[in-house]
Amino acid sequence: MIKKLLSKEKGYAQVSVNKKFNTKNVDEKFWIKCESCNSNIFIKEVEENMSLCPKCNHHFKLSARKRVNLLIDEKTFEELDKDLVSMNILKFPEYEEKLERYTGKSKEKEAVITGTGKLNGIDVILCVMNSEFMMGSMGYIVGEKTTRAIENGIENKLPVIIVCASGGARMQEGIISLMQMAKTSQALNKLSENGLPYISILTDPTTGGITASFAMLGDIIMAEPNALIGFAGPRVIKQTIKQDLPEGFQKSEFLLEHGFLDLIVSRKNMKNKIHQILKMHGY
Amino acid sequence: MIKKLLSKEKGYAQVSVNKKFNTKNVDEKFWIKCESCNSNIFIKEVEENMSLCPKCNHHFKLSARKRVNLLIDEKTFEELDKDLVSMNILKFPEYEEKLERYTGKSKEKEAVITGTGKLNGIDVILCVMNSEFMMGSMGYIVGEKTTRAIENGIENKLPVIIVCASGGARMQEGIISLMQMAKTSQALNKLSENGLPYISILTDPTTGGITASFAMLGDIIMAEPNALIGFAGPRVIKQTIKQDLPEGFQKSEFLLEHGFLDLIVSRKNMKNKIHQILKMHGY
Amino acid sequence: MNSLDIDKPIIELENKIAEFEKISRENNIDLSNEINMLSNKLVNLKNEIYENLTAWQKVNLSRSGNRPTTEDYIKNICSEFIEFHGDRLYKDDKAIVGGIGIIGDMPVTIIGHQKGRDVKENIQRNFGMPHPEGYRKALRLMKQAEKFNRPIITFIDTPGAFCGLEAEERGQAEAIAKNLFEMSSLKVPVISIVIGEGGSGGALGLGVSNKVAMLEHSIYSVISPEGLSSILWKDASKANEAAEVMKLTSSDLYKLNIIDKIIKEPLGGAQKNIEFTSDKMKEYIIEQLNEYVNKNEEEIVFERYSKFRKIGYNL
Amino acid sequence: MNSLDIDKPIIELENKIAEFEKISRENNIDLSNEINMLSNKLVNLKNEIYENLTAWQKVNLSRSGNRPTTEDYIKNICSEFIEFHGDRLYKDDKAIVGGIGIIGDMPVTIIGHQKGRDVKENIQRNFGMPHPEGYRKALRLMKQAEKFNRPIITFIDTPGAFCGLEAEERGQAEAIAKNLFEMSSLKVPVISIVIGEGGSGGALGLGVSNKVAMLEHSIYSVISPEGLSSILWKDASKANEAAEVMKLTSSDLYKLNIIDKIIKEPLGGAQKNIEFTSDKMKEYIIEQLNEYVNKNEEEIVFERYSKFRKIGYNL
Ligand SMILES: [Zn+2]
Ligand SMILES: [Zn+2]
Repeated sequence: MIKKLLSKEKGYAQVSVNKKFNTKNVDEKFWIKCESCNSNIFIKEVEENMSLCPKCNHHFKLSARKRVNLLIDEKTFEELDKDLVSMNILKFPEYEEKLERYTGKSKEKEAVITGTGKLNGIDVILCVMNSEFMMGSMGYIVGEKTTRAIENGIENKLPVIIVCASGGARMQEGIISLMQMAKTSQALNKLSENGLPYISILTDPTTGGITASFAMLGDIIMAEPNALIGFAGPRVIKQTIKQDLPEGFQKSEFLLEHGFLDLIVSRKNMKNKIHQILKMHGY
Repeated sequence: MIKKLLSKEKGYAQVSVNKKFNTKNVDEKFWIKCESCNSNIFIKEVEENMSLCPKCNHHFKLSARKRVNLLIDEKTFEELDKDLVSMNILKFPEYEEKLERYTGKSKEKEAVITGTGKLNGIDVILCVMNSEFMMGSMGYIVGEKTTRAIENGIENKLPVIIVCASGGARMQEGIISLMQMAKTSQALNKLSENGLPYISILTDPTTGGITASFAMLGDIIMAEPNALIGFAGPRVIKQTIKQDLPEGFQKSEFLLEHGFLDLIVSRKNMKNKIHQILKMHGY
Repeated sequence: MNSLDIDKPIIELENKIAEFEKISRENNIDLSNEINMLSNKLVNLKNEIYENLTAWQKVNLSRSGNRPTTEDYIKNICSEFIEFHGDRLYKDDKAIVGGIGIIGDMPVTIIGHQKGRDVKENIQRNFGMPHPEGYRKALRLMKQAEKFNRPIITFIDTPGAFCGLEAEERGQAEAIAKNLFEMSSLKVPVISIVIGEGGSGGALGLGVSNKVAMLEHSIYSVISPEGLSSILWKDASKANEAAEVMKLTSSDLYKLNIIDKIIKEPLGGAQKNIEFTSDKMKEYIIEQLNEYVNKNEEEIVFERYSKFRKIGYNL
Repeated sequence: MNSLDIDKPIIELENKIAEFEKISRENNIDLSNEINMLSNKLVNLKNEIYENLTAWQKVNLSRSGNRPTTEDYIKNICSEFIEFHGDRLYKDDKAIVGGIGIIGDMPVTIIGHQKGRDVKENIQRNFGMPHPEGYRKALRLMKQAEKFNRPIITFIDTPGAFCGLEAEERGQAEAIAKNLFEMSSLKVPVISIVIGEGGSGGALGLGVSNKVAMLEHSIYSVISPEGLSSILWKDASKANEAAEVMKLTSSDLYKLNIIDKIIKEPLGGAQKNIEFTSDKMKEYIIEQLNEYVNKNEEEIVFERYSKFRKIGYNL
């Protein structure tokens, strides 16, 4: 508490880096306060450190594009279906505007990046969700791109890796969004019947329809430390049970204990750990 | 309490019918006290009523031979392997004597009766365990007869029904007894792969190695009301946790609630219920 | 506005007619002209109201306490039914019922969300909101059906999977995901009928099917209208407005090619004449099952896969 | 009598030799004759004691706190290992560990009971007594191995499945039964090694395998000697007598045709030289795995089936 007060006096930025990264003010401030260890750290230092706190290894959110670069060998990533964009099928009010706004802000056209690439020399299919694009919600383009990527894996006998980061369904696409859960899950079933491995990687946050579909279907499921992972969000559960949630509820470590994760892997070890698992599967 | 005291004054038999049926004194007494409703009832009336209490429908133990007659159409039961008897493979002290004693007492050679017969006209394989023979423990003959019966079902494409009643493994056969769990379970796996239905019927008591093998492997698992069903016996659990067990723990109704039974069926409806299920499976 | 509100003008008119009849009878006055006129008006009123229900009115109708439930339809469409309990893992979840029934002369596995028909039963049934063990029971029974080559009928009627602490602890997400995954390769035909509320992933967990039908006044949506309005507009009271933009009625979803069939309800909703509704439903099921008799496993799996594959493909 | 008692005369003699050596050194006296004599005596004593362990001594040796555990062997026989957690249903049971390891150059799935190596870890590991979720994790990993065509190695080391309230509630019996059932049709070879205590159904739940080997001083039995003596003789203190009649040592079980191989331990038990034991174990596993490379799925399943089918068949 005293530390916090002191830091306030010094006039350091008080917002979390997550929020910070999404605002246009990023470049105006140099310092940030880590939400885990309360240290004051250079934003630049965080950015250059895979968005990890250099003091306590806290995992800040990482943009999808940076994640691709982190996992895939340089210059080997070939993006698939990068021009697919959502249409407003339900004529939902203000959906187009929202899409435009997020496209401008995130410089991405949708909430998932899919493609092929090499991971320490091994050919893989990689899908990375982008929580900066409409909360990483699954519209039909997210479902379609992910499904096509899985189908690509089946066709070319490649392992599939999906990095999840999502708030759930995309409300503006209603039932069409819901059905993407079935579409992606059945594609993974086909992948499975073809004997190909699927590694699911859960990052902060993985909730809603994503968790209740491909996030939980990995042959091997790993998560970054301290990520929020759940079906219903904490706010909704709190409303339902009218009680405070226990400490650590729905965090990676909680899910590991409850049997839903194979392992928790720090971002720094992620690429090597995936590589090791793929090797063990004969790649 | 008062009722109990009164009945004591009247000098009625105080032992449960279970024990009673196993002693040579059965014919010397006419009355028995139902352990469920405390009514004083004619032993003869219980016997003529499928060993059910005529007042409260309490399910007393039923001998295997009577169970066969209850489930199988008259004169259609053909017993299999009825002359198989256990040898003392481990040279376990006093095992032969024990076998002889139980054979004399129960008029059966082992703790299971197996055979083919018609159930309301439908050909079935029926195995009935006999808790009167060495607590219905599974020695290698029980395992062997049951396995052969299942194999007979596979060969002749017949549904298999096993009525369980057992205290568990047969100590005198050591590891050989334990291995019967694997032997019977793998036979049921083969039956399953042949697409044939297996109905498991749990009666009081079904515990130990039987529960941890064929009892819990039914496509459909039914139990008689209020039967004790568990892996470890209540006494052992009590020793482990050093607490009293909750009311109704390990009873049929408890298992139904906890998801391990498909349905509880009264002895009176048992044959018809099995028949209905078999019909629904195309027999 | 709840379902009673929808019926209010109708009930008023019905009362008026009853009053006129009483007056006529007791005072021996001929009011047959007036009564006839009112009766005609009643028919028109009913048509007008029920044929032009707003989305929000349908939401309320789909949720109304007297709407028939899974068990009611089972009773009406099956000559025999045996309920099977339990997931063989943790619990028997009473928010989902399942078992084998005979429809026509065909044995089928039937699984459905089960709401309560009074407060006590609703507590027992958790208002039709399953825990993970409900989905796992459903999957167990589906695998059993597949083994014995029985078609599967599912009834969808849930506000959603339960959002509680224990449901999360025991893997609500995993349970639903697993069902989507496993249902997609079942070798027997699966027919789903939304009979009331089709709420989100909790509904879809029983809905990866060869055919998806909806009762006329049922709904199917990614979130509740209340949920949507509170997320988008920070205001749960705008649920009725939300309902209108959500495309959650059977006719909306039919137009969107999400469902295959709308099963007609009697005027005023299924509860007015459950036999009528059940007959229509039974007819549809038997017609569908007869179609699958001649299809092989591969065709069945392929059909189901294609159905969901194309949602958001050819757009 | 515990494992320390077994070692007592040996330790006394070792101390004596050390003392003589000290005296010799400090006083510059030649005691080499005496020391040689004692050293020879020590070798003979060790041989005599360890080669003639009673069943009860082996029981104690198999349970002793310093006996190497599953994780110890994994560390010694695998060049790489990744542990995978959880049953995807309820919990990660720490009484069973599992994952993928590389033995030689072959990836295998390894699953084993895990006892603690101190009090704290023993509490965490529940003394190697799994709850149902342990068996369900094991089954999940076995199915995963089957999917990717990886052989399975299981290490058996448990007093038995846990006998508690929650274990019963969550279906201890069902979990074990399901494992026996599912293991019997796995399309990949399964090799089990009893490394310590093989206690009852809780051991067999990882033991329906193509090959079952035992470390020389491990035991495998239907019940603990204490349990047997208290059931049969109403006296738990006769456990040592019970052990003698039970036929639970590796040589007994080899003679009974229940196990396929006894893996030699160093004199005094595996803990005296874990590298030695691990090398023997690794040698055995690699030799077995090489055999299965040329067998197809049917042969593998048939071999396993026949193995258990014949126990109590040709008697
Ligand atoms: Zn930090
Ligand atoms: Zn009674």
